[in-house]
Amino acid sequence: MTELVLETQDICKSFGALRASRNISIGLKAGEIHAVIGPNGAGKTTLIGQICGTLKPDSGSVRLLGEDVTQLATRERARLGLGRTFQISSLAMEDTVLQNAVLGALGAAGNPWRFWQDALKDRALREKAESALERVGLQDHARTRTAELSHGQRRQLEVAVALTKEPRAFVMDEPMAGMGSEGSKRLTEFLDELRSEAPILLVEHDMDAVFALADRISVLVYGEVIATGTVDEIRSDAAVREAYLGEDA
Amino acid sequence: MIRETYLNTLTLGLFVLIPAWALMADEPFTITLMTRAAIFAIAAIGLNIALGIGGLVSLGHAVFFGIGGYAMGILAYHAQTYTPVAEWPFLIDGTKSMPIIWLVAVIVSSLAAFVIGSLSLRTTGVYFIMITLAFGQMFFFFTISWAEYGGEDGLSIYLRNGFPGLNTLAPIQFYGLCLVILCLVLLFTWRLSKSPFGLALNAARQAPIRVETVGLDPTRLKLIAFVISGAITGLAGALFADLNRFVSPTMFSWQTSGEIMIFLILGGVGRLYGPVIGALAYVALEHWLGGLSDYWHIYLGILLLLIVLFGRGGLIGLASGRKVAHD
Amino acid sequence: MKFTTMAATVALAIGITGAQAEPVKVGMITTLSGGGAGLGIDVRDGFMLAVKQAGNPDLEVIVEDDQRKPDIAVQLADKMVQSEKVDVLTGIIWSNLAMAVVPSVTAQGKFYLSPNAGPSALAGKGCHPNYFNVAWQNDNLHEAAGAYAKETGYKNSFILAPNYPAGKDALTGYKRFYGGDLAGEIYTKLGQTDYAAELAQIRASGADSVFFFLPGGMGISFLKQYADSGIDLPVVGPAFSFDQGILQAVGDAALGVKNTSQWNKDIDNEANKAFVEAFQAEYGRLPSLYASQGYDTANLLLSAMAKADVKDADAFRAALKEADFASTRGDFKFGPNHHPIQDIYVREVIKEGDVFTNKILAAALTDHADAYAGECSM
Amino acid sequence: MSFLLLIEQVLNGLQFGIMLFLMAAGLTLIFGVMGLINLAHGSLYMIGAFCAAAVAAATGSFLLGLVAALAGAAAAGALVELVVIRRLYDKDHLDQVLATFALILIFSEGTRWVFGSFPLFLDVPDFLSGPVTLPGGIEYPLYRLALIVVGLLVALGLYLLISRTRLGIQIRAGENDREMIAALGIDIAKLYTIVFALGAALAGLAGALVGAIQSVQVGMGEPVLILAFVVIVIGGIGSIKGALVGAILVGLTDTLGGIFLPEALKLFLDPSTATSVGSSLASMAIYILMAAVLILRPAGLFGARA
Repeated sequence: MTELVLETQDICKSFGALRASRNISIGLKAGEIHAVIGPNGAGKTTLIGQICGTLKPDSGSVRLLGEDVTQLATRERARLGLGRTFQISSLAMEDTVLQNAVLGALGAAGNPWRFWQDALKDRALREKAESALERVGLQDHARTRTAELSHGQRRQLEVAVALTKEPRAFVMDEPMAGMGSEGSKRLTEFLDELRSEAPILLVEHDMDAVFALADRISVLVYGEVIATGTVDEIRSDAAVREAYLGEDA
Repeated sequence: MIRETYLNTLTLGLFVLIPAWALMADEPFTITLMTRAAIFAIAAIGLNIALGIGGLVSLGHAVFFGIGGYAMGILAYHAQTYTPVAEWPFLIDGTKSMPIIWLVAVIVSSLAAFVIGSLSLRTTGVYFIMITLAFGQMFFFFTISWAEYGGEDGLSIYLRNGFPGLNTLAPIQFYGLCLVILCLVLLFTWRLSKSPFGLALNAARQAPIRVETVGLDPTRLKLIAFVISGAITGLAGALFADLNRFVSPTMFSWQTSGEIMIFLILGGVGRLYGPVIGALAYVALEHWLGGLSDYWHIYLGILLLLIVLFGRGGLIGLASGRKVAHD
Repeated sequence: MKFTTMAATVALAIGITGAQAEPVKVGMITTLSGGGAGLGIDVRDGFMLAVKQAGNPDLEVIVEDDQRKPDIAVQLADKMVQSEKVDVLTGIIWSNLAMAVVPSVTAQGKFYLSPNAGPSALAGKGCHPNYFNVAWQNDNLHEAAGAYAKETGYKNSFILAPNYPAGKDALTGYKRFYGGDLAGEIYTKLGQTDYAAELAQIRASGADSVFFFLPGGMGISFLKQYADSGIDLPVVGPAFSFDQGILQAVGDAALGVKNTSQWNKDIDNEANKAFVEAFQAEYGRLPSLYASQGYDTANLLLSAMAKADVKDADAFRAALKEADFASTRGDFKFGPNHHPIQDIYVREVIKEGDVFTNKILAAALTDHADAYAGECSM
Repeated sequence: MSFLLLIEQVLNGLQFGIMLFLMAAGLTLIFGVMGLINLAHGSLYMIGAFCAAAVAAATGSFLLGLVAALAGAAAAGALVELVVIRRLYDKDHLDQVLATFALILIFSEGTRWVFGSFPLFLDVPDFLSGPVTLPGGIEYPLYRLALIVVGLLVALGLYLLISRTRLGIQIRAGENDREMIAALGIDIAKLYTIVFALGAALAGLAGALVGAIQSVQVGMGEPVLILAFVVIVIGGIGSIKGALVGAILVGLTDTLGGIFLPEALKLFLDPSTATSVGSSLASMAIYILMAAVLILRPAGLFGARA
C-alpha cells in the first residue's frame, strides 16, 4: 500500500446531540485527487475543519506526511505543508491581489518579523507570488484590489495563495462554487495538472468537475462515509444512489 | 476634492510654516500649541498601528502615555532631588537627559504593552475594548494612591530636561525636537505599513483565518503590533510630560484614552497622516472653541458626532472624498 | 450701592495720588467647566466683584478655563506668560493643578496669588518669594477641626478622607492638634459616592466623634448617607463640604454640623458686610468662602498696585507682603513663607428661612500659621 | 470584626450591586438586541437624577420625582435613539464608542448649561428615612433596604417581561437572530426605540434612587458607567442573568475589598502603610477581578458569543 500523504483515522466530532463526524477514515495518496461529496449538512465543513485544525476531533487522529498533527494549530499544519482554499473567500479584501499572494509567500518563508524593507520589493517573495498568480492566470490583475475581483477570480486567487507555499497536500473547499462554466473548465484543467505536484482533497458540489477530476470519491452522509471508490464504483453503488444521488435503486 | 498626497504635504507644511510665522511674530504660545499637536500626533500614530492596521480597538492607550510620562517624571524627580531611583539590586540614579528618559519610556511601555497585550488578546471585540479599559483604570487608581510620586497631585519638574546641544527651554527648540521625532515616527510607520510585518498585520485585521492558513500566527502579529504601538505612545507620553514639566494620574485616565482615539478618528483611521491631521485639528478646536464659550464641549461633541455619522474616513476622507485608505 | 461708589472713589483717589500707574495684567486660570466648576465660578465672581468695585483702569484681567485638567492648566499658564505677558497669575482651585503651574510660573519671575489651593510642598521646602497664598495652607482648616475636637473633649475620633495627597494631609492636620485616640482611620476611594461600608465601620467602632474631609460631591453623599444611617455621633469637618454652593444640595442632613472655616458671612467687620451685600446684589446668591477668597485676592493685588509698580518686582513683592487691605476675614497677615496668619473659626450649619447657611460659634485657632513655615527658606 | 458587621457589609455590597444591576441591565439589553456599545448610558443615569431632583423640589414629592426620572430618561433615550443612535447600528464598535463619547460631552455640558454648576438637592423621602433594626440587632437604613427590594422587583419584572410578554419574545428573537425578527413581521425600528428607551428608563431610575443618598451633579454618570461596563463584561455581554450575577459580584468585591484588604494587610505591614496600600488595592480590585474573569473566560461568565 502506498504511503498516505494525508489521512484521518476514525475521527469523531459531536456538537451537542448532533454527531457531525462519525468514525471518518479517509486518505489522500500522492498524485491523486480525492473528492468528498455529500448532501448539505453531511458534515463536509466539519471534516475540513478537523483536517485543517480549526476544529479538534473528539476522538481519532489526523496525520499529515505520516506525522500525527491532531494537536497542532492550523498554522502549524500549514507550515508542514497543508494548503487550503476556502468555500467563502477569506482574502484581505482591501489589499491588492499581489499583496494577498505575497502574504502566502511570506507564510511559506515563515518570517514576518521584518519591519523596514518593502514586502513588495523583496525579490524572493515577489517572484514566488507572481509565478503563483501567473499559474492561475491572474498576472494581469496583480494591482487590482481584491474586493474588485469577480467571484471566480477570487477563487483563482485563493488557489494562487495556497500555491505560493508549494504545499505537500491541498484541501479545497468548493473551489468551483460561483464560477461560470468557462471558469470551471479552466480551473478543472488546472487542478488536473496540479495533482502531480501535490494531491488534492476536493470537496465539491459541481458533479461534472468531480467526475472529470477525481481518482477516488468518498461519499459523506450524516457524518459517515458510506462509500469510497473510483468514479465508476461510486456511480454504480446502490447505497450512494439512494442516499445521495436521489435515485431509486 | 483634494488628492490625499497633497493634503498630507499641506499638513506637514503647516507644521513648519505655523511655528515659523509664530517665531517671527513673537507668538511663542502658538509654538507651544504646535508642540502639543505634534506630541498628540505621535501618541495617535502609536494607536494607529494597533487600531488602524491591526484592528485592535484599545481604550487603554492612556496606560502607555502615562507610563511614558511617569518615566520622565520619576527619573527627573530623582535627579532634581538628588536621590537614587533604586539602590537595590544596583544603584540607579535619576537623570535629566532626554535621550535616556525616552529610552526608558519606550522600554517600560513596551513591557507593559507586552503583558497587557498578551492577556487582552485572549479576548476579541467588545471584550477587548473593555479589558484594555480595565487595565487603564488599574494604572489610574494605582498612581492616584502612589504617594512617593505625588499621588493625585502628580509630580512637578521645575526645569525641562536637557538634550545635548539644544536649549530645550526655548519653545522653538523643543518644538523642533518633537517635530523631528514626529517625522521619524511617521517614516517608521510608513515603512512598517509596507513591510512584510505590516502586510501580514494588515491581513490579520481583515482575515485572521487567512493569515493562519498561510502558516502565520495572527495573535502574535497583533501582540507585536500592540507592543510597537505602546512604545510609540509611551514616547509621546515622555515628550508630553516634558512639554508640561509635569505628570499626573490624569494621563492614565480613560478620558485620555478616549482623546487619543479621537485624534485618530478625527483625522482618519488607518491612514498614515490621519493621526497628524486629527491632532492638529483637535488642538485648533480646543483652542478656538474654548475661547468662544465655557460650554465648548457641546460644540466639540456635535462636531465629533457629525464626523462619525456622515464623514467616514475622518477629515482626510472628507477632504479627499475617498473612504478607503489603502492603495 | 453706597459701598461700591465709595470704594470706587477710594480707588480713584489712590490712582491719582499713588505711584505712577503702570498697567497690571492678571491671568486667571480657574475651573469653569465640568465637575467642580462651581468653585472656580465663585472665585472668579468674588475676584471680579472687587475689580469692578475698584474701577481701576490699569488693571486688566484675562480669565481662562482649565477644565480641572493639569495639562490644560499648564498650557494656559504658558499662554499667559508667553503670549499675554501677564504680570500676575491667580485663580487655581485644586492642589494638583497648583503643583503643576505654580513652580514654573514663579521660576519665570511672575507673581502667583493663590485664591484656594495651598499644598504643603509650596508652603515648606518649595516656597517661593513670588508665591503668595491668600486662602490657607491645606492643613489649616483640618488643624482647626482637630483643635476644636480636643477642646470639646472628644477622646475617640473616627477619621476618614480620600486616598490622595490632600486627603492624607487632612488626616495629618487633624491629628496634629487633636491628640486623642482614634477609633478608626480610613482612606476612601477618590470620587467614591457610596459610604455604606464606612458608615457600618463607624457604627461598630465605638467612636465618640467623626471627622471627615470629603470635598465636592463626595461630602454631599457622605452627609446624606450619614444622616440616614441613624448614627448619632457629632461630626466635624472642614468648611469645604459646607460652603454655600454645596449646602443646599445636602439639605437637612447638614443641619447642626460643626465645621471649620477662616471666613463666614457673619464675621463682623465693615469689609465683610459690604462684600456680602455687594455680592448678593451683583450675582443674586449668597457668597461662599471661595468667593470671599477671590475677593480678598483681588483686594490684596489692588492694595499692592497702589503702592508699587509691578515691573519693580522687589517693591511689588514688599507691597504684597504688607497685606495692607481690608480683608473680609478681619485681621490678615502673611507669615514668613507668604502664607496667611489668621483666625480660624468653628461654624454651625443653620437654616435661615429656606436657605441653609453657617453661623460662627467661636474661634478654634487664633493667629494661626501653618506647620511648614519653618522648612521654608527664602 | 464581628459577624454582625460582616452581615451588614454584605448587605451593603448587595445593595450597591443591585443598583449597578439597574444600570447594567439596560446596557446589556441594548448590546444584546442592537449590538451597540452605549457610553452615553451614564448620561441617562444623570438625566434621571436631575429630573427627579427638579420635580421633587418643585412638587415636594419624591415619588413624583421617581416618575419624572423614569419618564425623563426614557424620553431622552427615545429622542437620542431616533436622532443619533439608530444611525450607529450598522457601524463598527469604534464608531459607536466615539459617537456615544460625543454624546457624553453634549449631555454633560448641556445639563450644566440648564441646571448650573452646583449640585442639586434630592433627599430620601420621610417615610423611608432613618434606620430599622433587623433580626440579629443590625441597624440598617430603611432606604437602602428599599433599594434592594426595588432592584430585585425590577429584576423580576425584567425576567417576566422577557419570558412572558410579546415584547420579550421580540427581544429574544432580536438577540438570537436578526433576520427572524423581520420574518416575524416585527417593526425593527420601533422595537429598537422601545428597547433603548427601556434601558434608558432603568438607568434614569437608578440615577434617581441613588441620587437621594448621593450627590446629584454633572459627571455623576461616568464612574457608574465604567462600573456597569465592568459588570456586563464580567457577566457576559448580552446576558441579563450575567448582569445580575456580575453586578452582585462587583458590588461585594468593591465593598468587602475596601474593608478587608487594609485589615488583611495589617497582618504584614504597619497600620498606616496597610491602610494606604490596602485602599489602593481595593480601588483596583474590581478591575483585577474583571481582567481575571476575561483571561479565564474570554466571553464573560454567561457570555454566548465571543
